[in-house]
Amino acid sequence: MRPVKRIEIVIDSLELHKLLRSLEQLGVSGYTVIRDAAGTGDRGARAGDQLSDVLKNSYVITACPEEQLKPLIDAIRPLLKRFGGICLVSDAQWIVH
Amino acid sequence: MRPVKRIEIVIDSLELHKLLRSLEQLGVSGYTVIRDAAGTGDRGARAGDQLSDVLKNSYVITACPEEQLKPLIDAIRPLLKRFGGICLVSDAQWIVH
Amino acid sequence: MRPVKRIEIVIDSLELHKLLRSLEQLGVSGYTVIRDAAGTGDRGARAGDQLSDVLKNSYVITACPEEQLKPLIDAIRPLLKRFGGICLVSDAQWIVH
Amino acid sequence: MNIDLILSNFLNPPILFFFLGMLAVFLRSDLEIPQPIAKFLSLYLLLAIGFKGGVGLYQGGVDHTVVVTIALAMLMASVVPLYSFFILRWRLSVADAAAIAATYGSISAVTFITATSLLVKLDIPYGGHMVAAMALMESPAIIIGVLFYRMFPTSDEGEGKSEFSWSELLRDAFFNGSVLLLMGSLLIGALTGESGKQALQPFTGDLFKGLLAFFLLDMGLVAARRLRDLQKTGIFLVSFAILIPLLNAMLALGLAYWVGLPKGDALLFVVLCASASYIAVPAAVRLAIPEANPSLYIPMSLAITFPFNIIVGLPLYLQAINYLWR
Amino acid sequence: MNIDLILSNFLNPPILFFFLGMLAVFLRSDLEIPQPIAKFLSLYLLLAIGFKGGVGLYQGGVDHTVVVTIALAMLMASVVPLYSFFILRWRLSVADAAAIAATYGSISAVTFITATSLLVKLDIPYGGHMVAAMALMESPAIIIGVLFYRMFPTSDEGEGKSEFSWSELLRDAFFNGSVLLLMGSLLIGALTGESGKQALQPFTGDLFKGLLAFFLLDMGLVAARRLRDLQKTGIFLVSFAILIPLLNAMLALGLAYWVGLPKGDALLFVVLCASASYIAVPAAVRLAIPEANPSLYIPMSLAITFPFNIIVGLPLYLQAINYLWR
Amino acid sequence: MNIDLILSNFLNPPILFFFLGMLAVFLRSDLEIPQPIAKFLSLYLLLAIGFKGGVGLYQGGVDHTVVVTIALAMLMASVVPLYSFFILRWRLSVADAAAIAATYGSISAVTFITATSLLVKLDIPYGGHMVAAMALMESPAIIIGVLFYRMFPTSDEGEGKSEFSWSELLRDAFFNGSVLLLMGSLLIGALTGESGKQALQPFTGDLFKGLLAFFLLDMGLVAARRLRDLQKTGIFLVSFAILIPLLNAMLALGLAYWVGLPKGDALLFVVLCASASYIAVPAAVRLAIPEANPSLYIPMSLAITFPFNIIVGLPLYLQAINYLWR
Ligand SMILES: Nc1ncnc2c1ncn2[C@@H]1O[C@H](COP(=O)(O)O)[C@@H](O)[C@H]1O
Ligand SMILES: Nc1ncnc2c1ncn2[C@@H]1O[C@H](COP(=O)(O)O)[C@@H](O)[C@H]1O
Ligand SMILES: Nc1ncnc2c1ncn2[C@@H]1O[C@H](COP(=O)(O)O)[C@@H](O)[C@H]1O
Ligand code: NA
Ligand code: NA
Ligand code: NA
Repeated sequence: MRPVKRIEIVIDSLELHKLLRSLEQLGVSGYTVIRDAAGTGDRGARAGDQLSDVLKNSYVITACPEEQLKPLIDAIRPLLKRFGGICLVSDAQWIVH
Repeated sequence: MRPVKRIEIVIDSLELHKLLRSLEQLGVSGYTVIRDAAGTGDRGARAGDQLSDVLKNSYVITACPEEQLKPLIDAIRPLLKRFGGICLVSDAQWIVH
Repeated sequence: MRPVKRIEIVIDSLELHKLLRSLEQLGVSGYTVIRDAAGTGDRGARAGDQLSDVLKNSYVITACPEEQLKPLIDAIRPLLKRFGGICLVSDAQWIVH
Repeated sequence: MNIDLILSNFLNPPILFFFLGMLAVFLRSDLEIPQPIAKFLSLYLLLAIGFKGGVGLYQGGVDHTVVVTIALAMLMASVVPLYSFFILRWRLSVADAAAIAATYGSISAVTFITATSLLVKLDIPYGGHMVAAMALMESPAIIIGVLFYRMFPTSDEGEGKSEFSWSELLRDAFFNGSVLLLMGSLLIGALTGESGKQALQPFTGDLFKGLLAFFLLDMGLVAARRLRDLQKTGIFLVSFAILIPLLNAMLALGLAYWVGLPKGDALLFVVLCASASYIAVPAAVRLAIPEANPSLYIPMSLAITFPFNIIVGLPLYLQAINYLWR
Repeated sequence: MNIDLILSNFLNPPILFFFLGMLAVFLRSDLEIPQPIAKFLSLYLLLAIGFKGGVGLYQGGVDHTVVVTIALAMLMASVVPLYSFFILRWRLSVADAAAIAATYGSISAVTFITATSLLVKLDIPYGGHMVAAMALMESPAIIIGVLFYRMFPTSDEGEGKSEFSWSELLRDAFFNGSVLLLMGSLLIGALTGESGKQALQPFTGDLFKGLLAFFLLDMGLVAARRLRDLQKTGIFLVSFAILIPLLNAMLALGLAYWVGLPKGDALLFVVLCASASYIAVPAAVRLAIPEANPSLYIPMSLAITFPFNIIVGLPLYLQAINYLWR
Repeated sequence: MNIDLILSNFLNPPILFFFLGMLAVFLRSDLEIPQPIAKFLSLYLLLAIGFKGGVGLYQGGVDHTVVVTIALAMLMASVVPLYSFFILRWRLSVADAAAIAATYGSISAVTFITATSLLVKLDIPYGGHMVAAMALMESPAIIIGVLFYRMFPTSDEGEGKSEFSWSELLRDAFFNGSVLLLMGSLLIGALTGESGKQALQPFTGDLFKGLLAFFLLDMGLVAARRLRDLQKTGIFLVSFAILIPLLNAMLALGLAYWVGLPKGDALLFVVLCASASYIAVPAAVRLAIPEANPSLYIPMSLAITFPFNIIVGLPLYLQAINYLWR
């Protein structure tokens, strides 16, 4: 078991690829994406627009060591500022296999 | 970074709208929903019934400040009692943008 | 509120049934599955192969009492070793209804 | 019993694909129909059968028999749940009895549709109003079942029951997706008549059998998967799931004979009464009778009554009709 | 106004299914079309109409009128967003004005397709090149809208604007799914001509009306759901969503009359100018004009302009054409 | 080489839509087919081709050539993985060699189906038993591949290999979705014959080309996306993915000529041997040979061999057959 930071992000689906790109650039060991997530927040309901994919969220989770946290957050924040979303950080134990 | 309570709920899809309504009434700043979640629990397998939507779960996550926790739980508990489900609360840091 | 261990697992969809079987054998009180999850990790991108279901992940979450944790991890580890994936453990409060 | 009849029902591609689906599950194959496709196909079938029925009404018009048939349909839809409930109470809790009674009082559109495809195969005509009858038979049983549940005392007299709104129930009963789509398409068919028929024929007509076959392939998969759940249900409910349809069929047969329905309408009427719901009712009952156990009423109608009706029932009922009506 | 026209538009099954969809939402029914099916249907419609258009070009060839029509189309697609923007600025922020201007400068394929189904019903011919015109009208408005947004100062002069790549925008404008599929199918139709038509006719031809009806059922659901969002938009935008299409239609009518387009082409041209986008534009604008509020431009085009055009607009425009062209 | 042949293959709408799909990816368009639709289409194609084959068997009956052809098919399906494995061992690990050998020993239904659509276009008949041959060619290679993997020592002699059940593998090989649906539909076609054909013709027959075109649009998208992964595979595997199909095709051509298969059957037989699996095999191999790297065997068959076969292979093989058979 190795202690890690568990970062979960909800972001506009249209912006997903940008988020993933910057995650990769920062060299996270990996991430998991759940594509379709509805939700509401300051920017109103985002039940997912059936026709265009506008207003649809994606849910991303990545586990990283403490020291990677800071740069990650700095990279994520502007994206969230621009298109809304949320980013939560919590502690977890990674079961290394 | 602001400390928040991270509340995740798994509930029968047919009841989802009731849960969301009470979340909104309690004035949470937002929530995220993942519509299709299978599962098993005391009430048996809920692999999602293909034909009717009975036996399908939805996964809801909302982050709220400590003080909102109590009223939220009081609102959620009866719903879970009636239709089953699960509610987990954990600590997280909200990256404010 | 009862303190529990919150175990989340990302595993190859083709292996999902094996994971769930061993969860049930270990007598967890329940679990929740989100079937379609993309991701990348040591084994490269797993965006989900459209035609065969190869390269698709599933996301599983289960909450269990502290004492169940150890046997669960021992059961999960070999599966992850063989087909990749990730397992995170964190602390949570279960709202008993 | 007439062997040709069994064969011509059995050699109907839709039925064979249903078997293929069940086989796939028994062989533990990974064959699977994506859920959105299954949903689409069931919507398509409702739309198509509704539209056909509407065009039929447009052509045939509304006469005396139409009114009588629909009256009978409503009658059966309200009587069946009554006696079903009291039979079930013999062994089950109020909640479960009420839920299952509602299930068997209501109807299965796919069984009805499979019956029409057999009629078409045998060139036996049927009236478009039978579709209206079907649509009207879906809801009453739900109401009655819930009434029973609320009239009789049950273990949970707390929130479970209090937290309930009639308006919501009525909406679920009368405006649920399948009823609305059926009725709407029926209306559209009746409004647009010939020109409408021409426009949609390739979609609602020509494709019908093919998409029905594809859907029954999925039904086979779903039904076979549910079979497992039956171990828990016990012999009482399993036999109920076969005997009650037969009883309902006999009553319906008598009524149909008595008022002298034409053969085709008679078969469809019998099939409607014999069939049990696994779409509209579960969704409504799950909310209105939360105490009832879904893993009882869903497998019963889906894994026993549905296959029984389309495989054994159809030829049996038709055989009886051929015998009486000659 | 000619009552037959209204009726023959109204009694078009697709239109009726659109109403059924809206009704379902008003009755708070749980009727729902799975999203992948909705996506598939919209792709199908683009493929089918594109292919038809291509075959039409193959048969009709490219002559003088074709060139003129397409030139006019491009013209209107660039002029409409211009004046729309300045009208909107009167009340809205630069970002919102630019986004809505782009929305109304671009087109709605489904409105176009519904118009063709009316023309077919009335045996009025139309040229395959109109499909090319439609495809070419989708993109310019997007570019112009974004140009406005970037030319005029806005509240957010920070990252929001800097973080932007023209190449990405141009790709979203000209190579987005719908434009590409339309153009591609058009080309394939023009390349394969008769033989291709024969091969695909049952799919792209015979099924067309049925699948259009099914898709409009979904559009009815979606549009009605969006109606709620309109409470916030206010009267100015609601009336804009009805009056601007009429204005655009009048201009288009004049141009079509002036160059003497044949009836069918004229109607389609008018409908294109009167329609507003709710697929290509929102997706592009969301990224290029992040400041703009999507819950303004999406409901306006989807919940007001689209229903207005297919229900009131179509017969109205055709009526006017019949009047002028005789 | 005969230019008409190339053209009439190239101007086949399905092929053109395949190109459109690839183009969309190269232009980085957001064109996308929802996954459930792709699954549905591939199921449909298997059902339709299986059913057609069955009806063909019903009409043609089972004679000497049928038996011979199927015997040859089984033979090639077992020989190809043999020599492929040893060629691959020259550069690859046992696991990867075994997985790729299985991939190329097995077949691609869509390649087969595209070939039939070309034959139909050129009015060249083919026997329904070829579908049976295809179904029977899917599985053997999987078994052989896994046998190799388990016979030869590999890096991971631990859990990886021990944790393995033959029963599971055999099920995956013989009862996987595609094999079962093919075989089942074949049987249903053979059982229901003419009447069944009539009933399903609009679905399994008329729509076939259209839905194939739509599916190939998706295949184009998927194949082009996979092209990226090839950078890692290296020149050896890339050339393998083109040369081995040609080698297999030559052998098949020889056998077909030797036993004197009719033209149509010959082409289909050649195409089957030249094609590689990207559905059944990956799913089975992923579990049975976990050490093998999926981003080798999937892109090879999907992004190189499949396009090569339907674009270059088809006319080439047919050309050779026309040359030899005259
Ligand atoms: N408090 C919250 N808890 C969970 N998810 C949230 C919360 N606030 C916002 N979200 C998610 O983030 C998306 C964008 O939020 P916003 O930018 O505030 O509109 C919403 O659609 C939700 O899916
Ligand atoms: N221990 C658990 N961990 C994760 N999810 C659970 C757990 N128990 C129940 N669930 C979820 O809650 C749903 C309803 O649970 P129940 O009411 O116990 O049947 C199940 O279908 C699961 O999706
Ligand atoms: N650091 C991580 N954070 C979140 N998910 C991960 C992480 N690493 C791997 N995964 C998930 O686990 C799957 C398999 O990982 P791997 O075995 O490392 O290829 C990936 O496709 C991801 O979905
Ligand atoms: Na009944
Ligand atoms: Na316009
Ligand atoms: Na092969």
